[in-house]
Amino acid sequence: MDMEQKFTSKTWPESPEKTTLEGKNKFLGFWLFLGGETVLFASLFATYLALKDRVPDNSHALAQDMFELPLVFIMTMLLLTSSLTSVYAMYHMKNYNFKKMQTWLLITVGLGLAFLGFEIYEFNHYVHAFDHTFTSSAFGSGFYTLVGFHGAHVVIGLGWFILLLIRNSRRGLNLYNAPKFFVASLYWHFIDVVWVFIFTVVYLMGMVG
Amino acid sequence: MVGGLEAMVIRIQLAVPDSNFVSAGLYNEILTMHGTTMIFLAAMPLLFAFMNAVVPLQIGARDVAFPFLNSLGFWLFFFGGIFLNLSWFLGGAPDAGWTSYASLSLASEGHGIDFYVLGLQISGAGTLIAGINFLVTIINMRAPGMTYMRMPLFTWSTFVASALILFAFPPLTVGLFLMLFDRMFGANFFDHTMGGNTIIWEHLFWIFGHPEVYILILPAFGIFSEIFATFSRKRLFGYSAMVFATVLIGFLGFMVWVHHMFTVGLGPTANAIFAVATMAIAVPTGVKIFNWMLTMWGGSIKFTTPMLYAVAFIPSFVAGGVTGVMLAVAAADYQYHDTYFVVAHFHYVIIGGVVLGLLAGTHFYWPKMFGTMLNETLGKVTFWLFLIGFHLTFFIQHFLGLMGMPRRIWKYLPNQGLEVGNAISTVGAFFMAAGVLVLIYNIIITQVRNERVGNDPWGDGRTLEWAIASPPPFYNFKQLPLVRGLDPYWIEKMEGNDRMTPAEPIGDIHMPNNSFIPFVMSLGLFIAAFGAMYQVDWRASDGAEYGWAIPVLVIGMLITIGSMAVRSLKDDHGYHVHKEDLEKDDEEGGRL
Amino acid sequence: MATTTGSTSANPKVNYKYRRNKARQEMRAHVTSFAMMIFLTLIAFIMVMSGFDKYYVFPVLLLLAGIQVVLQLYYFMHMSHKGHGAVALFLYSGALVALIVIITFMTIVWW
Amino acid sequence: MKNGLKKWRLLPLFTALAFILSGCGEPFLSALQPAGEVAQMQYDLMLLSTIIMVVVIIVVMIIYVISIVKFRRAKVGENTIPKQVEGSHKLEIIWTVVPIILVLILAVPTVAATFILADQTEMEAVDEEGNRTALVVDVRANLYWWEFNYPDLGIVTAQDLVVPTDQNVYFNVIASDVKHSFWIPAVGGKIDTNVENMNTFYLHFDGEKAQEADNLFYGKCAELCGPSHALMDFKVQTLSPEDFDNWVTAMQEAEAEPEPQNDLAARGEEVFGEQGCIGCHAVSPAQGAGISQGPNLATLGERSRVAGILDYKGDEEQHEAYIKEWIRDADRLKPGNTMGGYNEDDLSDEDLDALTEYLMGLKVYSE
Ligand code: HEA
Ligand code: HEA
Ligand code: HEC
Ligand code: CUA
Ligand SMILES: [Cu+2]
Repeated sequence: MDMEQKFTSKTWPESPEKTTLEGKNKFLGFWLFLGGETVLFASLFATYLALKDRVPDNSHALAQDMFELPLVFIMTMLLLTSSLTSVYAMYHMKNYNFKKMQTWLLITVGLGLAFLGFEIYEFNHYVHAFDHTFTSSAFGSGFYTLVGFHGAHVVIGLGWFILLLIRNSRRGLNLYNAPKFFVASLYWHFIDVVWVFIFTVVYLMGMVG
Repeated sequence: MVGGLEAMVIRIQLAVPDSNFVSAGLYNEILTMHGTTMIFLAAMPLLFAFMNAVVPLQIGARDVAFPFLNSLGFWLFFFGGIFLNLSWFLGGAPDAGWTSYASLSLASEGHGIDFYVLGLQISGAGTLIAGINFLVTIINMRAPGMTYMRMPLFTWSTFVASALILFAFPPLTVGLFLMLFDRMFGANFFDHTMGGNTIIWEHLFWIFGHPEVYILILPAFGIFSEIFATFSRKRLFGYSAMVFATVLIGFLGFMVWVHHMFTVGLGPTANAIFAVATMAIAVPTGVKIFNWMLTMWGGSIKFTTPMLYAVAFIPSFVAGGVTGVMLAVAAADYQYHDTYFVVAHFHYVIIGGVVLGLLAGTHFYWPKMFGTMLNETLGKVTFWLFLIGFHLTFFIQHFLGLMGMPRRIWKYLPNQGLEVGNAISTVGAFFMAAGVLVLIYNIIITQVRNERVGNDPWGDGRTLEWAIASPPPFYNFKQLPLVRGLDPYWIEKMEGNDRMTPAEPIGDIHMPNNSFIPFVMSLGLFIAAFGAMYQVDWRASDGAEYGWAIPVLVIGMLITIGSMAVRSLKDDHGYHVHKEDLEKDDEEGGRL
Repeated sequence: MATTTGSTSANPKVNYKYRRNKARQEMRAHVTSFAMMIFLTLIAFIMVMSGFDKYYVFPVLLLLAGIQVVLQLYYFMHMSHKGHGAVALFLYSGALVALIVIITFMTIVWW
Repeated sequence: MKNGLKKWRLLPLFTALAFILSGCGEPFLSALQPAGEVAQMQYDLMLLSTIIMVVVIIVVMIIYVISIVKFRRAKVGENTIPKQVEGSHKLEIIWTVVPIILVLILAVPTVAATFILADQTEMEAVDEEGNRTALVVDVRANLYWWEFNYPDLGIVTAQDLVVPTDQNVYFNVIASDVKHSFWIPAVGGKIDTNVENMNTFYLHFDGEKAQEADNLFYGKCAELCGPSHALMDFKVQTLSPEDFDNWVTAMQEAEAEPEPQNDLAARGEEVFGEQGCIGCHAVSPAQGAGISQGPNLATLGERSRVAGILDYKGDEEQHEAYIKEWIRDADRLKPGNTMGGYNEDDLSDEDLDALTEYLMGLKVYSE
């Protein structure tokens, strides 16, 4: 099958991400990878929970003293919304509407960048207001590693979207790149899933005690 | 091979009491590297090599699902291994045991542990990739008619082992990251004065470590299953029970890791739960053992070299397995733990299981992979030398352990009743080494003589791989075969056919291009690892911080990320092997 | 909606109109689940801000998070579609391992 | 082939040999010669599990040998095609259920013993005056040496652990640098000395068995802890309860600054101060618990070994020689230890003689 075959919105297959064998493999392989990532983040969560509030002495700030819930709440909203916008993008991908897909992906990227900006601000705040750094305590190491790993995933997700957008800006959709867009959006949803737990376990439960 | 050499040094050092063949620090480096190399750089990759060569053939696929990732996995693993071994030349190898327990590994001076952490991180990424690749291959690429319950057992065990890789390697990755951050970036995960906790490392390591031993043994079980069926001329007894047992072992493998930590002081409740869970694994493993024996029962057994290994495997592995169950008796493990009893246990299961499996697989699949037969007489010589040596070396170690010999000791002092046992053990190791030398000789003369063989050189082949040429053409199957049941080739043979019924007409075959990028990506990480390591001053043996380190770290990462970007920017549609060429291949007599 | 013309696409298996329709319906489900996610997050947030007792809050928080994840997986990531058998198997196995890891770390890493 | 078969038939025999051999090893070191309740319990578990395992091996061997003898191709004919049986439900159920039963037989005593050995309630018991009735020892593991602190008695020793026989002794163990593991094979299984927490367990030293071992058991470090992990031995002196009380009294009455016995020793004491030995080593049995950087030397003159490994076998001269060798060459004797050696430039031969004389005189109980 010719990969760069041109389609119309009517000839475009129903599940373009799974029409070719390569696409099918990519789709499945990526899901499996997400299964592995689940365990990866679980290990990080577990480590964080074991080290939460473990500090060398009393002068060090604890979770309850620091976390800025309203700020984190806004971040959560941003990321949740970006998850929806990427669903929109996939909706248009399946309808073979490249322009709209691009637009929604761009919005997704924008929301992701905003999230990242808040996160950087947040970290900066903890470091300066509370001397809560990566090296100041085991608590700090655990916190920044867990949340930072998530942040790194956001960065990678954004980079991936941007790369795909640039690369394919001229050539439109075809069966070669459709699976790529699809898989990237799966990744983005997964990042959101992880964040739901970070918000709940680290921030909300951290504030309660 | 390097791992084997290290083992010989260990045994020479321990041959006599109070020996000074190697120094204390060097001994710890050797023993760490022996364990690490054998597990990560010998046993696992060799098994992967068989999986790679055999699994696509067994399920009737043209290739693995992701050829690109396949080569990426290989190069990552390759550079990880090189990096780890460079430690010998760059200021000292890791010296905290293959388990690298946190308090000692943080206290360890020089860069040894850094080599361990970064090397395993890189090669571990390669392993994870390989695991995903096999899973997708097996799920998506089976030939028409090849249902899950018709897959050969080696494919099944590859499947389960790959699933274990998928879930077991992430905890190791995290553990290594934590150690990396602690050692190289000032984090405090394992520093108890800063609130850290070393037990976290132990858990993460063993959550990985225990499934890891099943990652090693399951494919070996798979190889043996093929061999028993082939050389008994009989269908595998209780096939579906075998499949179920394989899956169950994989599943239980995740619930028992604390049996390595009975003496840590986790409390009687945890110890009791994990003790019982561990013992439970004896049941599915027993099912397999009995099914193998019943496969031979009523069959027509031919004692070829691979079959000899398979036959020797049963008592050897059962002996190792039952000592495993003894170790699972938590209260008694307080006595066994960290003694030579444990060393004896795991060499019995690893050598009696995994290494015998590798050696059996080598003889069994050599003709398929290279088109020549290893010499059977020499093969049998290797077998006997290795087997006798193996029992001689490790049987006595059970008693050494119970007589009070801890493991990982550089020397033992005289007059503690440990001399005789150790001497015997060392003699045994020389037998094994001799066996391996004969094998190497065998391989060399076989390749020099280069006598080609046909597609089913053992005459009793049952599964798809024996239906095509040895070695197979690079596109494996010209036409995908139609699978009509378990042991498809056997079915066709019994009906008097000499080849598989094709499931498709001859057509063009789509093949991927070879790519240079995986190599560059792995190289980038390799370079970055040096940067990460040398940017810390307080560890360096000469106390220096290297100005070039950070830039090197950055450059390395850029190379990797850059080549990833190139990969996704450059379209790679592969190429086609045309129908006409395929037919020409055929006429030239590539087949049968 | 009355006419289902036979002339749909070059790919005869696919009925274009029907597909469009289904996609639109799905989109509605997406928006609803998004609204629910926002709502659940809000509840969780308010619960914490208003300072209930932790033994009461924790289970509810985890439940809310659980629901959100299911929504993400089944609606946004399409796990409700068919052909996700292997996917579900591996994701749940992963989740199981994840759970075991977290439980042990919360019970037998202490001091 | 024949040879091979014989070899395998021998395997159960080997295992039977296990029982004969079980009396083997040295009584002061071997877990196969249990010298106390704890070790006995563990030994019994080993026996039980070994018996089950031997049964398993025998069953496997019977089926195994029959099938490889009876169904060789040479015997059944080159061209026979065996019947392709699928399996047998009955057989499969048997070999699932029987192992489950065997495992259960093993699991019950395992769980019971695990809980019994973790039972620490007696440790907290107090008499009418609120004093603890059980003997408690705080063990601190350091790079290659052991400190034993008796918190209720105000006594510290190092390298040689002194315990009374025929009663439970409770241990609180911790490590001060990296992880080690506390193990007295003949008396009971080990427990790790972690860096971040205190582990607690108990042992019981049997009076009669102790005599067979000359009242001196070997203890070992069972966790890789660095280059000299292999040499991190300690010794356990067992005393009858009365003798133990005497020992306690002697230790408690020992003066804070031991009086040098002669001029040479007096000079030695000076050197001890000048060289900074005093910075790491306490010389009175009440000092330095939990904090000192080197072993307490108050009882050095009566220890069974120098530095836990140099066995002078009761020979005074050898004892002196070893002390000197240690001070000169600590680095070579135990690579990686924190004391390091003192060569001629640091410490003249005369000073070394004086120092040794002084150290040899550090005795409390045997005086
Ligand atoms: C291939 C590798 C491999 C395999 C397959 C196994 C298999 C098993 N292992 Fe082993 N193990 C290791 C590799 C392996 N192990 C390594 C490398 C270490 C040390 C790591 C380190 O510290 O460096 C170790 C350490 C180790 C320990 C920790 C010891 C300690 O450090 O204190 C324990 C404790 O429970 C254990 C148990 C078991 C058990 C119960 C099995 C079971 O799976 C065995 C099951 C098999 C059988 C039981 C035989 C066949 C069954 C029958 C014939 C049925 C009837 C049987 C009965 C009813 C009993 N192993
Ligand atoms: C795969 C794993 C593996 C293998 C094969 C071996 C093989 C051997 N090991 Fe290994 N050993 C370990 C894994 C392994 N070991 C581990 C994990 C440890 C613990 C380390 C630690 O404490 O941290 C250990 C520790 C260990 C000790 C204890 C050290 C100590 O605690 O102080 C000793 C001592 O006798 C020892 C001896 C030997 C010997 C004599 C062999 C001989 O069998 C070697 C002879 C073999 C060869 C010379 C070559 C091997 C052949 C192949 C791999 C197959 C070849 C296949 C093809 C060519 C296709 N080993
Ligand atoms: C940096 C601290 C330090 C200093 C200074 C030091 N030591 Fe030590 N010493 C140790 C340690 C630690 C050990 C235990 C080593 C081991 O067994 O691994 C030890 C062991 C010993 C032992 C053997 C103890 C035994 O129980 O058998 C003797 C004797 C000894 N030191 C004497 C001296 C003398 C004499 C000096 C001064 C000249 C000295 N030490 C200075 C740390 C020190
Ligand atoms: Cu201390 Cu080994
Ligand atoms: Cu294990």
